[in-house]
Amino acid sequence: MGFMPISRRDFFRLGGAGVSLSTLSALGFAPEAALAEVRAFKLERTTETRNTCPYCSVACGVILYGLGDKAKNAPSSIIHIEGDPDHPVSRGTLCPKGAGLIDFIHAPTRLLYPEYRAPGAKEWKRVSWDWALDRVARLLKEDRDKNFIAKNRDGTTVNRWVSTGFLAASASSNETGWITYKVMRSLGILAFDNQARV
Amino acid sequence: MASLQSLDIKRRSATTLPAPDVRVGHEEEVAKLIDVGRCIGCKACQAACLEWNDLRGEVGTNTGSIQNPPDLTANTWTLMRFTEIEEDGKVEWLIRKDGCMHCADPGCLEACPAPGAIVQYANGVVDFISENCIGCGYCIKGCPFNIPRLSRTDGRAYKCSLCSDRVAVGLEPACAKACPTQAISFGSKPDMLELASLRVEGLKERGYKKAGLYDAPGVGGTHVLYVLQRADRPELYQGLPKDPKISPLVSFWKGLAKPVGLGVIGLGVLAGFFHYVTVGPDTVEEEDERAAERDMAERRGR
Amino acid sequence: MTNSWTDIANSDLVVVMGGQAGDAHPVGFKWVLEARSRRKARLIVVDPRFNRTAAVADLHVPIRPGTDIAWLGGLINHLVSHDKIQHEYVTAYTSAPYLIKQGYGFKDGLFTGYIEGKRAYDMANWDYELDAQGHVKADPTLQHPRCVFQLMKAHYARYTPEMVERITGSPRDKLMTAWSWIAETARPDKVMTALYAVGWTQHTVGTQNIRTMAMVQLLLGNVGMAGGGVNALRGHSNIQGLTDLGLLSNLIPGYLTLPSEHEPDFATYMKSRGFKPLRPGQLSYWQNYKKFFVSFQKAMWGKAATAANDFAYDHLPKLDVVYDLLRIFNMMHKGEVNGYICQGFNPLQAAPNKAKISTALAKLKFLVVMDPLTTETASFWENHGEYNAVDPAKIKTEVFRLPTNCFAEEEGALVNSGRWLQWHWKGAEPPGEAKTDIAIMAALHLRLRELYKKEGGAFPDPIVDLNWPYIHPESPSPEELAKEINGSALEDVVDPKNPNKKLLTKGRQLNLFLELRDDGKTACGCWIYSGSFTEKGNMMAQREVSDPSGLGVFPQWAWSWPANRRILYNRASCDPDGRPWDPKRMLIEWNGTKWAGFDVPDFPPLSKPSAGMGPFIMLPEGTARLFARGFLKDGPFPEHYEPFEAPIANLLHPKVNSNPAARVFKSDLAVFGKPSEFPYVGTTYRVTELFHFWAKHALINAILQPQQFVELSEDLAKKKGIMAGDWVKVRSNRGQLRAVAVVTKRLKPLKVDGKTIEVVGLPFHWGFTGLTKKGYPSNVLTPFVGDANAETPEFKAFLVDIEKTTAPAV
Amino acid sequence: MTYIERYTRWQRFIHAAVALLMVLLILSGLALFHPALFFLSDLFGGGTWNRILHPWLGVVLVVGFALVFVRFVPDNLWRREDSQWLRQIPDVLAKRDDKLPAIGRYNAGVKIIFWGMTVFILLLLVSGIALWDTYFASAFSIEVRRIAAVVHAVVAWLAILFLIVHVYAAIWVRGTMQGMTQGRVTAGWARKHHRKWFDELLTKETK
Repeated sequence: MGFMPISRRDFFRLGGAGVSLSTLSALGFAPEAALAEVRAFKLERTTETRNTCPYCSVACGVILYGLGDKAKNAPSSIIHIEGDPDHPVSRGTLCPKGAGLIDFIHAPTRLLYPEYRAPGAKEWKRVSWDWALDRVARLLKEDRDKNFIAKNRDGTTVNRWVSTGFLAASASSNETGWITYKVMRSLGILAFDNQARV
Repeated sequence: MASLQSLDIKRRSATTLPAPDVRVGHEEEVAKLIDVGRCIGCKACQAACLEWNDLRGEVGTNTGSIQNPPDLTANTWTLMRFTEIEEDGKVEWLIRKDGCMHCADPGCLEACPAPGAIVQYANGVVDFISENCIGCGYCIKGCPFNIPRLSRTDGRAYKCSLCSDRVAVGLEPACAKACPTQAISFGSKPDMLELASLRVEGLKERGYKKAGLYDAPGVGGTHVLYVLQRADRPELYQGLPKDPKISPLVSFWKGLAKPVGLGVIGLGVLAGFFHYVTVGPDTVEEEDERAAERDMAERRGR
Repeated sequence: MTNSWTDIANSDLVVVMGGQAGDAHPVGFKWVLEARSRRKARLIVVDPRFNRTAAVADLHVPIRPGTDIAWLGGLINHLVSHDKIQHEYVTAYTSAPYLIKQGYGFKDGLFTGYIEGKRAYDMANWDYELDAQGHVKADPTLQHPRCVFQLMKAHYARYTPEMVERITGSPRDKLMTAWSWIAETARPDKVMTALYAVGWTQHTVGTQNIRTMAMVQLLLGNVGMAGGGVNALRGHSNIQGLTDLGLLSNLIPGYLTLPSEHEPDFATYMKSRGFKPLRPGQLSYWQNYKKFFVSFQKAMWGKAATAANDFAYDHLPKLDVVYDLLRIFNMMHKGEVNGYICQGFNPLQAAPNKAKISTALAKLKFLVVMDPLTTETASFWENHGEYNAVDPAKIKTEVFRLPTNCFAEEEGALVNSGRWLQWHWKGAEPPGEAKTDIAIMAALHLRLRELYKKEGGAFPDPIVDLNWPYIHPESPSPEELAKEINGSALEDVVDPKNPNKKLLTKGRQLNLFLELRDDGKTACGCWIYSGSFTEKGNMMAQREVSDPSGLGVFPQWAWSWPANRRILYNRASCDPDGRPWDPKRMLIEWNGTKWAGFDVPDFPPLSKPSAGMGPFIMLPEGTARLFARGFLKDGPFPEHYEPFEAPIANLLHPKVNSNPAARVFKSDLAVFGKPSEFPYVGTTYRVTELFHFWAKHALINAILQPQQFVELSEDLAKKKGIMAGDWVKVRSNRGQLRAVAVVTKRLKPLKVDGKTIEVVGLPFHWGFTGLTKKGYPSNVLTPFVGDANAETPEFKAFLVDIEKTTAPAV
Repeated sequence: MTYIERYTRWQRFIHAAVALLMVLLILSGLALFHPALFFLSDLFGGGTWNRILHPWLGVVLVVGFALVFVRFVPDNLWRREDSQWLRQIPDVLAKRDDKLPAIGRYNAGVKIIFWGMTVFILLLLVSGIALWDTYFASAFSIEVRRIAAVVHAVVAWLAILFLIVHVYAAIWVRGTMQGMTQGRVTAGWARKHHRKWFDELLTKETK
């Protein structure tokens, strides 16, 4: 069984590191000595993590190269992403979207904290998670309590709630999908759909 | 001069002495094969190049084509060039990955006046060493393929390095790794030539009678090879030169002109020197001064 | 996909139609070129545009958007009339020999049973004739006039090459070349694969488009074969998984269905889900439905689901109608919806008729958007000039924008198009305060549970009872959830025949769905995923790259549902006696004692060929359906209907122009455009450089395709005085957009029924957020009408006009 | 001894400035021309500064030379005796001054240098702009830029040769340097080398 939680190619991380590091340092990277030198190989001591491209369903294997060795005092940041050569479908190749994934992770338009826009407001306002989740839970409950249909006109128990809807993602994991299913169905939500519809 | 393993330097720009060459010829020459017949123009190579080399240009505009950016730039080292042709009612979409060809006989290196700003490694990679680049742009004039570009910000010239940093540690260039359709392959030059001949054969079987390899003998062959559907007319692919060679102008400028020019200047100086020591200075004698005084007195006296 | 990405390399002929495999899935497309390298496979691209895929094709056949059924119906006619079908396969493995009820018929564009006014059919007569035992009557000679084969033959006899050319605009020579290449694969040792995507689904006849190709593949004997099948190239990384997990209005994980309000109790619900075999000796695997359902209920509500309360049957909501995306936005537009949560989905961009979506969102009381990125939907109330001309002051919706992690910052499984569940690991922490979707869902549930416990309210039971066995209730781990999906034994189960043999041990993970029980002793979130996380560990994390078959099976890489099976219907790759049709493509075979080979048999492993069980074990008849009995709402045979906005009338039956069973809301009927005003056919598509509306946030991709453009032919450009690089305005009856013109030889006017039809290409990625230049979603133009069966909007064929305009004010 | 003013202070300044610029240009140009001379770029702060300064020095030179040109062009117009002088160049080199015709303020050698440099500097300016990629890379085709490179090199080479002659002549003909450094020449020098000019001066003085 080939379980491989993080990385197969320890070659770069451990075994090969001693040799290649000494080779590199022997050359000297002091700028004044750099008469003719290739750029330093930037993945020398990064940490490799196996992942899957989140875009289309070819689901190419990617390797995330993280800055640092995951030591406690060095929170990792992904500095490079490249195809996983072991992956039977992608075999290390990527399309332009996959090859540009690093810029998705570090997009300047990533959201960093919960925000709220009040009715009629022109601006977002930063809020705390607790405030946002409490407020959303309250709004959900208010609407559910008000519009929950326990029985239809024929008196059949239907236990449905159709005045609030949920649109699920297309790139979240199965585990996210499952917990989302549990939570939303338990509320009796029927207006429940995902990107597969379009 | 030593560099990383397998990257001994074979040639160095603006250097009068030969590089240490005992290993040259015994290290494997590498090549990148671009099979235009398998290319779908997805730009994965372009993206991978930006990613690996940490390059990001500007977000431009659409100029009426899906070719973006429209041309190579100092931070666009490779570019998919899209050409649509129509012959006998049949449309063909020719998509060529443009970038440095890594010539065996590199015009950029020949033209470069800055010692060590351009080097050719024993494996065939032609690399720009930015620290040594003085930004004169001579490489641009030297290049038969019009590849290098000057940076607007730091003034230096840039181009594809064939990911020399990856190749140095035994990896393939980023573009070759990413290419999803195996339109780009990377390996030893003999292997790539062999693969190319298979690909050419395949294209011919599929009706591309004029398919062929593009290896530019005029520059001693290249370390980036093309398989073209229309090898008879490479210029169809947005001006890929049919028979590229280093311009005779550049050869003269950087060839004959240099020693002869300097020699003649030296001769001129020598000529003066020997004229001086043989003929002696042309001095104004006392006699001349007197004659002048005499003339002046005569005129004034009149 | 019935098959897998790597399996494409086993094809002799690849037909890309209803999608642009090379453009949208370049990495998967590699296997097409691999097939060319390995076995000189040919590639046919049938597409309105000469796209990137066509750039490397052997044949590009242009087609008018929305006429695929005509094209494929003509192909069926060609195959049948030229006797290019795989007879043994068709007779043994399809419904071709079965007799259909007298009451079935088709006339002037309508099948029997049409109920005018309801836009629906009574499907009672679209069914088999049964004998006294309740088995299907059949004529193995295929000669009976009411057998499926003869009915099908008659149905498609109208689709002559002349007619197909007139409808589709595909030039006759190219059409005939394509058909003859396809026909060659009727031989048992020649296999064709069909690759499609939303180019087929996004039509009002979407489901039937796919069905038509499925029929073609069945007639050619290409289903179940290595290198064959009908392969949906799913657009998003886990659309397959989320669909498998039933995140759709009417589904329960594993393609079980939610009860309708006509099924008030469990017994009634199960009555229509008995799946009694329709032929002797058939497996009809859905007979196990109750086991799957009960185990699901146990996963949902644990101890609260008991035999006594019908396993909490009433905890599930009951449907009156299906609340799909279009319906919910239509309701929202009418002010009937108060709250909406978007989890990683951007409907303002992705749903048809942006104007309607925008108005609808403004009528919400609250909107919650969970996303790693800024989205147009979350910012629907912001004014972005002509790109989003709204007045924030007038929009009273409360909006929450909750930051989530991205792929690199989580672990979990995604399901690829080939049904592989692949585990991925976390590389870094999410930025700022971003949380995982799991943590957000847990937080909402825990808060609601607390509120309902404290305050009571409408039917709190399903919320309060929800099974929540996680070590850290506020952040269940992906592994815990994955184990729950796989299922476990809730009690010890002993073999009734041998009391010493324990079949199941309490608390242990299940090995496979075969162990599921209908008595509440097992729990399983999604039966088809059972086997993905067993006592042996996380099978989705397998990374063994060996491929003993040489056919790209990779049996120990990740895990494929169901049962780690890589190629569906693989029993059909063998003849009725159990020998492979093509020994070089052997996936499994009957070795004298059992079914064995390189793939997990899609068949009971010990069922002898002589027992006569059909290869399509999920169906009660055991064979594939050329005739969709009572299943699809718009007819048992696919029929060509024009898109709701079409440049010409339906040539086959002008009175029934468009799909008579497609769902249209009244208000949307009013905004269909007429060809007199909108003479050109618009079609939307992806470009390779960008992914939907996210990749425009990635700088590299923004550089590669920085600005919105539309594609048009040189002829149309000349006619309209448009040059490449000019700004153009494209209008439909619902809106307009402004973009840069790309004038191309790759779009050519089509000759359709003597008229010249131009197609305007509308790539759809740009919006008012992200790093690319601002642009419009192409959905400002698209019509709000859905497929009859899947309710998927018709994005691929509608009417537009185009004219030159000026650059937008900067 | 009687001295005659040959150059004013301003004239000496502008000539010296142009000369200095020319030296700097030659040094920085040669640094880029032949690798053996690249070390010269260190005089300018390294290769990159060399590359940056050279064209700007050239621009300043063009301005300076324009002033020189305007001032000296009347004295550099070709006269009949110049052709005769040129024919007798062996006599010049052999110091047989007595055989030479009387000439004006400048002899044919100087005039050739003057007009040569004028043409060369114009050519260097035009070709230099075409080579100046920092600002004009997109204005010229690669082929034009290649021609410009050759033109620039060849013309600069010719200019250097002319200047060698010019400087040598100044060194060889004693008393000439003094004219450019102190502004004055002796009457004997004037009479010997520029008899016509000498006569003209006397005529002017005695009028």
